[in-house]
Amino acid sequence: KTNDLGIALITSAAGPNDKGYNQSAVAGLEKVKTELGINYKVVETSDIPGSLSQLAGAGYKLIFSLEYNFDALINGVGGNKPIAEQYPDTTFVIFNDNPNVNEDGSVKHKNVVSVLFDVHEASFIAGALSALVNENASELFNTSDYAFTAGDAGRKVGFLGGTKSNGITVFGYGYAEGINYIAKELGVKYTFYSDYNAGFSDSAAGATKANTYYSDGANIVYAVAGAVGDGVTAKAKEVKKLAIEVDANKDSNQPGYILTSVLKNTEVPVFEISKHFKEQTMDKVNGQVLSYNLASGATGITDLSVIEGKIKPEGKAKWDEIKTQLKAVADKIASGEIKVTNAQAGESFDKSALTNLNMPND
Amino acid sequence: MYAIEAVNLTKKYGDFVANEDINISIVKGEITAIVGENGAGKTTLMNMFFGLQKPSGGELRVQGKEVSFNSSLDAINCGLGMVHQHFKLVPSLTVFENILLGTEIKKDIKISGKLSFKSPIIDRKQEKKTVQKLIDDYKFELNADDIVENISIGAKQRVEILKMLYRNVDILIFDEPTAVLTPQEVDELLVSFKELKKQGKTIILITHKLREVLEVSDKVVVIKRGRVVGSRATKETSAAEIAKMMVGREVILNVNKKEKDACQNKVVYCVKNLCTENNFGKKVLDNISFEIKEGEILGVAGVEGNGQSELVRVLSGLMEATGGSVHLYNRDITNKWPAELRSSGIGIVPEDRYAQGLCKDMTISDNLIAGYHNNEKLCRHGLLLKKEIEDVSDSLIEKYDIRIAERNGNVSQLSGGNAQKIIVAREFDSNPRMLIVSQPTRGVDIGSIEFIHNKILELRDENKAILLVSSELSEIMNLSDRIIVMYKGKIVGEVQGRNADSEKIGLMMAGVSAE
Amino acid sequence: MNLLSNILYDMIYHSAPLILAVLGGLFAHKANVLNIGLEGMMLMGAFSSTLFVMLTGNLWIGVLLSVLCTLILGLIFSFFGITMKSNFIITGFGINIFVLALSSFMLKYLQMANINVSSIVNVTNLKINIPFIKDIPIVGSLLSGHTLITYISFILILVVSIVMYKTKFGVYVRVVGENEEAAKSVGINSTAIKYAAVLIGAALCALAGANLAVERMALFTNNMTAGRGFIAIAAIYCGGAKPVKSSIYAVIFGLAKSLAINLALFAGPVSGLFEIVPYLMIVIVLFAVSAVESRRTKIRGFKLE
Amino acid sequence: MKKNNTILKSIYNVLFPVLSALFLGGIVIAAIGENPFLTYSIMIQKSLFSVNGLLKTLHFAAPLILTGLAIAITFKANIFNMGVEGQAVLGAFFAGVVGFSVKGLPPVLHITLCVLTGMVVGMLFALIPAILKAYFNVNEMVVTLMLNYVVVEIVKFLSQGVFKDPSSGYVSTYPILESAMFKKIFNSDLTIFFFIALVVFGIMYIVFKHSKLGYEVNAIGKNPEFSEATGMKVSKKIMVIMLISGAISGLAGAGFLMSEKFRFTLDFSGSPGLGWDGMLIALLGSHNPVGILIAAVFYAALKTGSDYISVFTNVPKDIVGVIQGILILLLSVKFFNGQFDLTGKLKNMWKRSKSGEQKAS
Ligand SMILES: Nc1ncnc2c1ncn2[C@@H]1O[C@H](COP(=O)(O)OP(=O)(O)OP(=O)(O)O)[C@@H](O)[C@H]1O
Ligand SMILES: Nc1ncnc2c1ncn2[C@@H]1O[C@H](COP(=O)(O)OP(=O)(O)OP(=O)(O)O)[C@@H](O)[C@H]1O
Ligand SMILES: [Mg+2]
Ligand SMILES: [Mg+2]
Repeated sequence: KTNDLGIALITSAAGPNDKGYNQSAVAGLEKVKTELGINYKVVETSDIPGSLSQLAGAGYKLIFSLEYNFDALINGVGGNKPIAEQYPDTTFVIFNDNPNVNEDGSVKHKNVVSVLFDVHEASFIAGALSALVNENASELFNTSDYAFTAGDAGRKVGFLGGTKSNGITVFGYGYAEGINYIAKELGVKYTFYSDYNAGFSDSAAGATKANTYYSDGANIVYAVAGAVGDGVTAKAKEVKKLAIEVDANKDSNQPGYILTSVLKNTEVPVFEISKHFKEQTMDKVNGQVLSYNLASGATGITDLSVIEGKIKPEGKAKWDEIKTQLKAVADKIASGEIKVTNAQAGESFDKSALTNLNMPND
Repeated sequence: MYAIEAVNLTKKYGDFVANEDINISIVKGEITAIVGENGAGKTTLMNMFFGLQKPSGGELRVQGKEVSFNSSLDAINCGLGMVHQHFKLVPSLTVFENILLGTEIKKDIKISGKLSFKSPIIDRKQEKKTVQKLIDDYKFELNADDIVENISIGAKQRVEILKMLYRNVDILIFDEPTAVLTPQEVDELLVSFKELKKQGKTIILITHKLREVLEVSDKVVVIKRGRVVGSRATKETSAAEIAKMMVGREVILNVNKKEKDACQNKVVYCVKNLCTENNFGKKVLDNISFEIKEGEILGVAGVEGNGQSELVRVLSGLMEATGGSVHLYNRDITNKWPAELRSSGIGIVPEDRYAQGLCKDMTISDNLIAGYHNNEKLCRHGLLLKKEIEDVSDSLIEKYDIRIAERNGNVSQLSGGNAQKIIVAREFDSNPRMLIVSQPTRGVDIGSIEFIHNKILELRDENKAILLVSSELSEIMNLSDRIIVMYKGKIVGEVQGRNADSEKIGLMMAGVSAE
Repeated sequence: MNLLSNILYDMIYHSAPLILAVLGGLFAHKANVLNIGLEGMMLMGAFSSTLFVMLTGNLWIGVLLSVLCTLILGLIFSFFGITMKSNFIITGFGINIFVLALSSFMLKYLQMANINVSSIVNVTNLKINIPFIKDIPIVGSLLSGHTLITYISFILILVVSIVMYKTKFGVYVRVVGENEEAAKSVGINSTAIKYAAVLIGAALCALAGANLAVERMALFTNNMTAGRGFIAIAAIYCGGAKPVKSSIYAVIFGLAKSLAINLALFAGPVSGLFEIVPYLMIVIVLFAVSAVESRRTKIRGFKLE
Repeated sequence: MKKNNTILKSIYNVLFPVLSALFLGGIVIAAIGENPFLTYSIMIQKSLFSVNGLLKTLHFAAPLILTGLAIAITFKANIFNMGVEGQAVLGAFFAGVVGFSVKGLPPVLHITLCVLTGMVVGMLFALIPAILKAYFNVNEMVVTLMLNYVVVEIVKFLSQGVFKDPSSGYVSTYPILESAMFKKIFNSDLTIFFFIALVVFGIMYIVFKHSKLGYEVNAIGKNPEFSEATGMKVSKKIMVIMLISGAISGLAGAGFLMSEKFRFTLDFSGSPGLGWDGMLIALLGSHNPVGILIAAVFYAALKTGSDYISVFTNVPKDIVGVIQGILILLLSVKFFNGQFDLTGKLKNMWKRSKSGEQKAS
């Protein structure tokens, strides 16, 4: 049953205005409020376990927690019972990880829901797109708008990650595999530069890092590093090359210089789970792992409408061809014909399998 | 009309009254000497004259007008200048920059012919020339170019004096300007005073040296415990009378030393071929060798800046020797750190009271136990014994007649003489085998000088070995059994204290060899 | 060749804001006012410059307003630290925490994740390419293609040296720092001098922030100064607050940072450890310098700094 | 009588800034359309006037007391050790490593081992600036500031590499074992760690107030030249002081990990970090152990309170940062004694206006 309190959401450190991951979750709750009439409460805190028990203790029956911090919730710490066990009537929804399983694979807490996004697949598509665009850049874009490095010297891409965690490498590995896939098809070799120490705040340093890639010939740099990404896209505009953003659709931040954004749309699961909450069908999701794949719309790449504005008329045909190719790739992923490494699910990544990709920094 | 007139001027620090109902009239064009024991309140009074302290009561008139100074700038604008007892110099600047501080000379920028204007850039060449001329005019031993950090204390004092003379003020206040000058320099300064007086300037002179008072002043004012206790025309008084007014009893102005022959005694302290260099690689100690026997005072005479300071620094472990050796009763203590020197029985009264001897911001009792706080009497299992420390410091305060306003107050509240007595009490009472005493009575009043001198002699009579370094030649001659003279880092001569001839020592100090 | 050019270019890039903060901070340092708030002041410069560029639509008006804003911050610091005689370190920290909170609060209030003014400011056009020089290899990337404030920062090294050592104001700043009593006794208004010293620092920190944010990236992101203020403080200390020497330390840091970033490309999996290089470099250089100095002096022990 | 007066003054000195900061913050809160009174009452009530809140406050105060003390002992000796943050983080990291890698120990032993590891590692870190300062006269402030960054990068490298928990989606080491955890008391947040912090506080109180070392620290801080001249062996004391500081900070980090975080993550120390908070606390407590204790509890209350604010009101958390900034600015001034004497000034004004009246009449 619902009460006046409604639903609570604990944001990650980036805060509710991050134009991405958190903000779209909040947007989901806003939608819940207007469409389903349930109140919500957004909490920003540095003490996740404390706030979880605060909120549950205050009577919230559905709590989303966007930060990685599960020990107290799932396993209990310092001899205390797990928070999930202390508040059995409250459902806790956690993201990006599934710690809610015992060694034998059984579910630990019935009142915990894990939400996973198949961003590795979305990244794969972004990788395929990158390689295709890079190969056909001169055909697609006006040379006056961009300063792409042509030929073999330009068969390079960069990846900037905030930290080296599974939550970040999952993007990088998927992206690498996507590039390799196209490179192999075309019989060319690519170099993949990566740096997983960009942090999440020093956008100036991120910009110079990206610049080392761009000036070494890379035409596209993909940043999965919070605010550092803004530095990268600013640099892309400056050097007239391309960048890829992440989480929300940020394509219009530097229109024409952001090729696409890899989406991790928290709005979708937030709304869906809240709907179950409203309809009192929580037992359908309780204890479950909800995986959102390309088809769900919760992950994928943007509709490319912003970059499309830069395609010159003569290149339209090629552009459509590329989009068709991407669609085919997506279908193959869906059908299981293409298997993308999911680092977040603990799958290990084998770079030697990528025959057409050189990864010097991994 | 008087130059300065104080009417019932009072200064209180909390409950403590430093100046009480002071009434003084400084006659224009005269030299007025103000004397009094350490802590009598002379400096406090001058600070009020000069706008550095605000009176708690009473009135101050300058040139007949009542004034209320908010800062020394107001005082400067009224034609006052002051030479401070504790230097107000900037170590990293040169001599000329210090002298011209606040009145810098700026470069003219000439744009063809007559058109010229002041640039914001300082004209250092011009400044240097100006100051060098000033130095030459007053015949001071000083180099306009030197960095103040590197010059001797005496030279610093000269800079302070020039700083004021340059400003061309009408009323000049000197707070103990001669404490660190050599006898010759003192004479020069006194001549300048007379010269300035001729030019119509008014001078207030604070000093502990009665010779100077008698020589230059027109009038003497005696202050005791914050009150004016006497005022005389100089012509009508004598050193003995002034001393008596100051201290409240007869003072023996010349120490009375029993002659003793230490020749046969055991050697306590032996320095051989000691050498060291300063930061610029210059040799400041050059093959220094001497011995001190039990019951002997060895005096080191010399003009400031000829290596005495470095000698004491090296011997007290605060500077490294580059060569030579030091032995205490045959034990090698060369280049040992102060802690080891102390534990081997060497007591040290350092030259710079507030840098090495005392910690201004600690309490009196904390200062009285410093370096001896390890004693098992005062410290057990790493914990200090409060009660015992209080007892020890109370007894030292009593025994050495240290005058304090507040028992738990900080040393910074003490007058210089009493601060010095804290060091003396601490070092003398620790029963050392050997004592290094540097400038023990600089800026100390005559009563305390007498006291400290007697204590030094007492220790000698207890068979201690004592190294006495002082720029005050009379002090050296009065106390020492044997005197060595330093010049440019070397020992240039040695004389017996008994038949010491000040003329001869003076010549050696000036670098003219004895032979 | 290309790599070397990049390293040199990035060295200048990373040095410039540090040099500005160093030059600004050393006035206060010389005046004996330890200003830990450089970081906050820089952040204020970065934040307010982008904010005002967004609001006014003009780059230089925005920068000017941001200097004003940061001066207000400097006034707050001075008022507390100098007039009210507070503990400088706490005040400085207060400034840092306050600006960080204020900027993120404002962003939240404006419902923005960052401030992006790239539609107003075209950073490519702000780069000044010097004719002829730009075509010389190596030297070209060292001297040409930087932004106005970057050039200003290097020119200011000279200007600050002159102000510090050749003018009355500079002398007074040093005097006030070394011996305030001496300054007062000759009638120098030490409070005014200290205020001025702090305010110069604030103004230059504002420029540093603007350089970092608007001029280079047309962008403000939360906490984007990322500790540069503290690096500047370290450089000031290392160089004994001498304009040229301290700036050299800033450049050393810039070089190390540039090396770390540019060489990480070839570092393979340990590239993460390259981030240590700039910090270690400062420690090692300082150690070498201090060790040589301490060997030279025969005086033992420590003095109150 | 006099003593009473000074105590009263120091209470005013704290009360005045707190009230002013709350007042200014209240204006901002009201300006964004929230109720400042409600906000504050929640903040205070939840962090100090409820059992659970109070225990939580004390729990978070524990590491702050320690870092505060660690800073104070060095600052008091005039050694600007900014490395407490790094010492705490490094201590925590290796305590964590021992906490998950050493298996099969009984809790008491395991906890002791972890705590000792943290302390030793903290000391080892502090040893670098200590040696550089004591024997080469290298500025310790620069070295510690820089080494903090180095520590951040090193623990990042290690926790992304050898010690990484591969099952975790973010950068983290493995969680420590049950046997290495400080147990929560009565299901509250409090653990034994708080009492360990209190014991350290007691020891440091004695060190500061009654010990030979405390005396020497004081002397060195006020005049190192004098201290050397009177035989206090300043270099050695610098080493000792830094090592103590390192040990206490290492303990702070280890304890925080073992009582609150239970695994090392990159945001372990929070923002601005245990060490930096400790520095403010040491300064606010005027390097005085009792002052530090009070400041730490107060600061922890502020932090806990701010977490409750966002749970129970719509005031954004950043407001608390703004209030904190203002508060720290105001707290840096001693309004009622010390050099800026507000009461004295007011009294003088009062006197002057009165005497003016008298003259007029
Ligand atoms: N700020 C202060 N607080 C408390 N007591 C003070 C303060 N300043 C000076 N005193 C005390 O006032 C007294 C007078 O000091 P003053 O400096 O005037 O002495 P003095 O006559 O100059 O002595 P000396 O001959 O040693 O120079 C001293 O006992 C000193 O301790
Ligand atoms: N504001 C103050 N607070 C505390 N003590 C003070 C203050 N001003 C002066 N004193 C102290 O009063 C004493 C007298 O000051 P002064 O400068 O005259 O030294 P002094 O007694 O003349 O020293 P000496 O005679 O040995 O040269 C000094 O010990 C000084 O430290
Ligand atoms: Mg005096
Ligand atoms: Mg005197």
